[in-house]
Amino acid sequence: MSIYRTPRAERVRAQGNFELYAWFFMRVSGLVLLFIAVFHLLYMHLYARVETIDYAWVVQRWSHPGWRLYDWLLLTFALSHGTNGVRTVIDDYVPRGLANVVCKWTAFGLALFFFVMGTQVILTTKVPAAALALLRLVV
Amino acid sequence: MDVHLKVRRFNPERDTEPWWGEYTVEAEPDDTVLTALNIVKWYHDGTLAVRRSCNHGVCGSDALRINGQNRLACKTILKDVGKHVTVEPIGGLPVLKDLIVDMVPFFDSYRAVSPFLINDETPGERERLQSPEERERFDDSTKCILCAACTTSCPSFLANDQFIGPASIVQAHRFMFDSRDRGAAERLEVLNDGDGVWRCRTIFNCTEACPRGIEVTRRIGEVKKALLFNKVR
Amino acid sequence: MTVQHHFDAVIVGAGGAGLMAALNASKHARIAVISKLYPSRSHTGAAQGGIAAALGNVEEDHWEWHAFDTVKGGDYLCDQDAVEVMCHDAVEAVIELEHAGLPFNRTSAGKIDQRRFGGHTRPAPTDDNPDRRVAVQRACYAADRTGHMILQTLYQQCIKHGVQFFDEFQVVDIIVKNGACLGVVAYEIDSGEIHVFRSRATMFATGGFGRMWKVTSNAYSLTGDGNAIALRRGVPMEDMEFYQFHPTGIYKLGVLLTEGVRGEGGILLNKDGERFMPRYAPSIKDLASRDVVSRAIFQEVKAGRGIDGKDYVYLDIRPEVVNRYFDEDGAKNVDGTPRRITAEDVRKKLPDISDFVETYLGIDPVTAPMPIQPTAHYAMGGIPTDIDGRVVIDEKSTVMPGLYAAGECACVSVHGANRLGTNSLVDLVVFGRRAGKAMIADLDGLPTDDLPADAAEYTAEALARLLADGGTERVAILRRELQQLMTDDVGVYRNAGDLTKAVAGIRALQERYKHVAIDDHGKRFNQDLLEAWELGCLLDLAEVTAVAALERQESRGGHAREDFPDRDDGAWLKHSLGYQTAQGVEMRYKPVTITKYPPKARVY
Amino acid sequence: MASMRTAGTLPRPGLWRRLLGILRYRGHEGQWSWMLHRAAGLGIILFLYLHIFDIWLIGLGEETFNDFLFLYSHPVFKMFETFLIFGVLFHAVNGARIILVDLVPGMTRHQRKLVYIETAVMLIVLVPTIWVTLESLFR
Repeated sequence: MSIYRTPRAERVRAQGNFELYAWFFMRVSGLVLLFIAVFHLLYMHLYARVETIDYAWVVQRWSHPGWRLYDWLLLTFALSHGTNGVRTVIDDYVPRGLANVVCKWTAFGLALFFFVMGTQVILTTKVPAAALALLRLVV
Repeated sequence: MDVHLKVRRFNPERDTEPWWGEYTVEAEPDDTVLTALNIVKWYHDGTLAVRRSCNHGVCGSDALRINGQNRLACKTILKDVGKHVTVEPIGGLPVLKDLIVDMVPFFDSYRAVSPFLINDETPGERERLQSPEERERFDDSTKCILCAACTTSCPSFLANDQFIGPASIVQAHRFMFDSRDRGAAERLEVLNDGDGVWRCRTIFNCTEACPRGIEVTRRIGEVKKALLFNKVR
Repeated sequence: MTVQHHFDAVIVGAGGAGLMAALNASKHARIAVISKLYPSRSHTGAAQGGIAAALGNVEEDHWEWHAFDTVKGGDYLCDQDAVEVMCHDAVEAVIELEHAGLPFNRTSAGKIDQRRFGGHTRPAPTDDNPDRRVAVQRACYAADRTGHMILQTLYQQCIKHGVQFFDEFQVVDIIVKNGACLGVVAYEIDSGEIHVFRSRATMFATGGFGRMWKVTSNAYSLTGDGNAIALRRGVPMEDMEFYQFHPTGIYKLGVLLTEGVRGEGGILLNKDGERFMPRYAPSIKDLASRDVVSRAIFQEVKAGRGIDGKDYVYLDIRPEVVNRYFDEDGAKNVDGTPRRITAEDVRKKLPDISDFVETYLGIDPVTAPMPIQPTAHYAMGGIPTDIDGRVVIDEKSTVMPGLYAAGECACVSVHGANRLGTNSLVDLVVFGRRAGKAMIADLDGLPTDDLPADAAEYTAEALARLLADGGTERVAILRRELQQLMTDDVGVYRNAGDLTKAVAGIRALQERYKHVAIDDHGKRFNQDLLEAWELGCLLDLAEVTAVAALERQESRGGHAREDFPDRDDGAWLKHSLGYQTAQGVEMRYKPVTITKYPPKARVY
Repeated sequence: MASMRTAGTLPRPGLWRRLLGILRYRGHEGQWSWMLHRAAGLGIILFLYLHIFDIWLIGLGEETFNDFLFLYSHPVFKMFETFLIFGVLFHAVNGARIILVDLVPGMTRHQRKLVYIETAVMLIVLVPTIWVTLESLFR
């Protein structure tokens, strides 16, 4: 029974193109991750063999700044892509209101926390002198 | 043949919880599910409520969830769904009685996209011209009968009824891609939103459910692209 | 508890006619549209083939030619002044629909495309036959869902113009005081509440009543509610003996396969694979008017030439078959090239037909012929009106102030004894529009009386009677018996014996209807109650139909009497008016308006 | 007067009932791949949090880090790891399908077929990777 028209303005409306950009970002970051994340996964499992990895191996690998950059990009894209995914899941299942806001800010908080954590370890891990010497020879 | 029907029943004047009514009816294999429901209603239990009108899939009254999928009861042939048929109201809309849901939220969403030609230019004495190709551009979305089978099959809508829904997006598409229309910007503004096209997750349930064969997901995709590239047609 | 509403105009029925009127009236007054369905469910949406208008977009055409075809198609029973108005206004109305957004198919020049349709012709004189006419491309169409597009477009425009809708309200009575209509009484289906609407102008656009027959193209909801309500309040039913059986409904189901199939070249075949229509209509063959084709099919079946000896024949649109007959006929396109059809054309121009046939018969029309039979389709008769939709209640055309009607429920009469294909859409668009305008024009002159205090009493009693305990008859069984009886005795061919039996049978059913029992006694969506009420409407209208058919001792258009096989202009060139009285149906008659087209023998 | 209802409606079910309701809808390939995509995405971000945490342990010195790595060679975790590989690969190929469907006109018509193609592609990469991953367990 629709006796009266529902004014169009009644629908709650987000501002601007945020959702559009988010949608587009998911495609772009997805494409990037399709390469760097899958390569990372296959490299670690097929080439490096996960069970043989230890402190020395990681530090050795990070002696090359290219790998540090690669890992940092992976961290950034994976976290942002994943967190936006979590945001859409929250928007799908948690109705607008306090719960929705709390869930979303928790997700954003976690993302920030882990981003800082990951960035810190990638930037500050000390590399053994021998490795550094090797690096200078190469570069 | 004997058909065993399991029908979701709920009468708010009598029941506090929905329940399953089970009926065995005699019907022909090429009868429709609607015919079977009518047999129940006419000869077994007159209290069963189900909307129906045209009986051949053009009015959109009898979209129901049949064996777990949204279809029109009058376009679903018994031999195609087997001897055991489960019939439920379509999901995501409040149930009023038995198989009848409240369509008001659905039509509110429909109205939200300004579902009418917007063009303030004076048209002249004769028809506006439109090439067959321009006409073909939006042909698919003109088939919509507003039965709500698509919208109520969509997991995004089932989870969150703020979603404007595939049916309304198809209606917006029908006008946005009509060369005679000038209201694309107005409609895109409504659709460019977390409750608009962007809640579509490309699941294709709508396309599978459409009794008119509209490529719903594709049309939604075209609206997304119109927003992305900021142009229609 | 009753709820009261006040409007300038109330329109009952949200199909093409109702919405067209609403659209035209809404710009000037406060109006409400009441429908027992959601407007987009109305049966206008099932119309497939097209809407005729002499636009002349594809070949030369004039509205006078359209008028001639309509009058001839109606077997000269049409009121020719009304026909002229309709065919003239049709052009304007179609353009108006296009402006409102209707997505017509287009010609390569971008204009509205037009196709051939049964009974629509242009003069093509030859030396030996100066009166020869051939099929003309007059039907404007949107694939094979023209009605759907008209309904959608009008609903959209009504939304745009802020028309107020009361969806899922069943109108059950009109309020008549001192011979004028003051409004309607409606039952809200969702809540079971009774609502009273006071309106200066009240319009019925409630559609047809094909549900009194067994095999029908009509929706379940087409039970003639508006007609029955008017009949009970003293309005006669005009020309009820004329009911159209569409030749090509899917066998047993009644789902319509548009005449557009034959317009695109489809042909009818009997069990011998013979194209039989040339024997009945030598000049336009399969595109003869519907009554002619339906009778031809009936004759073939009677002569034992139905498929498998059953009561159906084939409609064939397989390109190889159609093209063979194009060659045989020497059929040409407008530019003179030989006419051809491809599988692609069939799928493109008749997509819904292909879908129906596939869904319900499991066949592809491009590779297999389709089993069809004549199907109860359209009421030429109904509530008598003048050319502006004002309801007239006697042979002197006395207007009932405040009451209007348009569309299938009305009888203007533009269809006479048989309606031409596409003219139903023309009728509802043109006369819906005129009625909408007339209501606004008349508004100030209509009675301002208050409603009588007991306005809703009659309705409350009628519904209470149906809800009362102690009945023994089941609605579905009575309805099934009525449908069987009407199909057997008031079908394509009629005779005095069958009709007498029918009248008696209907009266017996009416008697049993008084003892009807229903299962549902609730308030919300009590469809059991509504179906019982609708059956009452069907019974009342069936009685008028059968009596009117029994009385008319001639054959004309859709009314074919075996015992009176010829048209009798001397005695029967007149409209019938059937009144409901305590003693049964009383028949009166009024003359037919003839302007330019004197009655002639009808040959196709 | 929005409504004159004499009786109520069946209220909208809560979140869990709604989620179950979605699972009960008999969708086709599109729905199943979407569910898997979502589940895999959520699983991956949980692993990502863990992974960032363990790499961060590098900053606490060789001993702490290596001690923690026992987790990755534990047989139970090896099983989780196969899920992870499946999740990442599926999320990747399915994401690629969605991008394809979104951006290439007409691809929607082949959506069902594309699901089978992506599954085939995924299996080609998945089987050897899992074989290599689990091989150490049997040595």
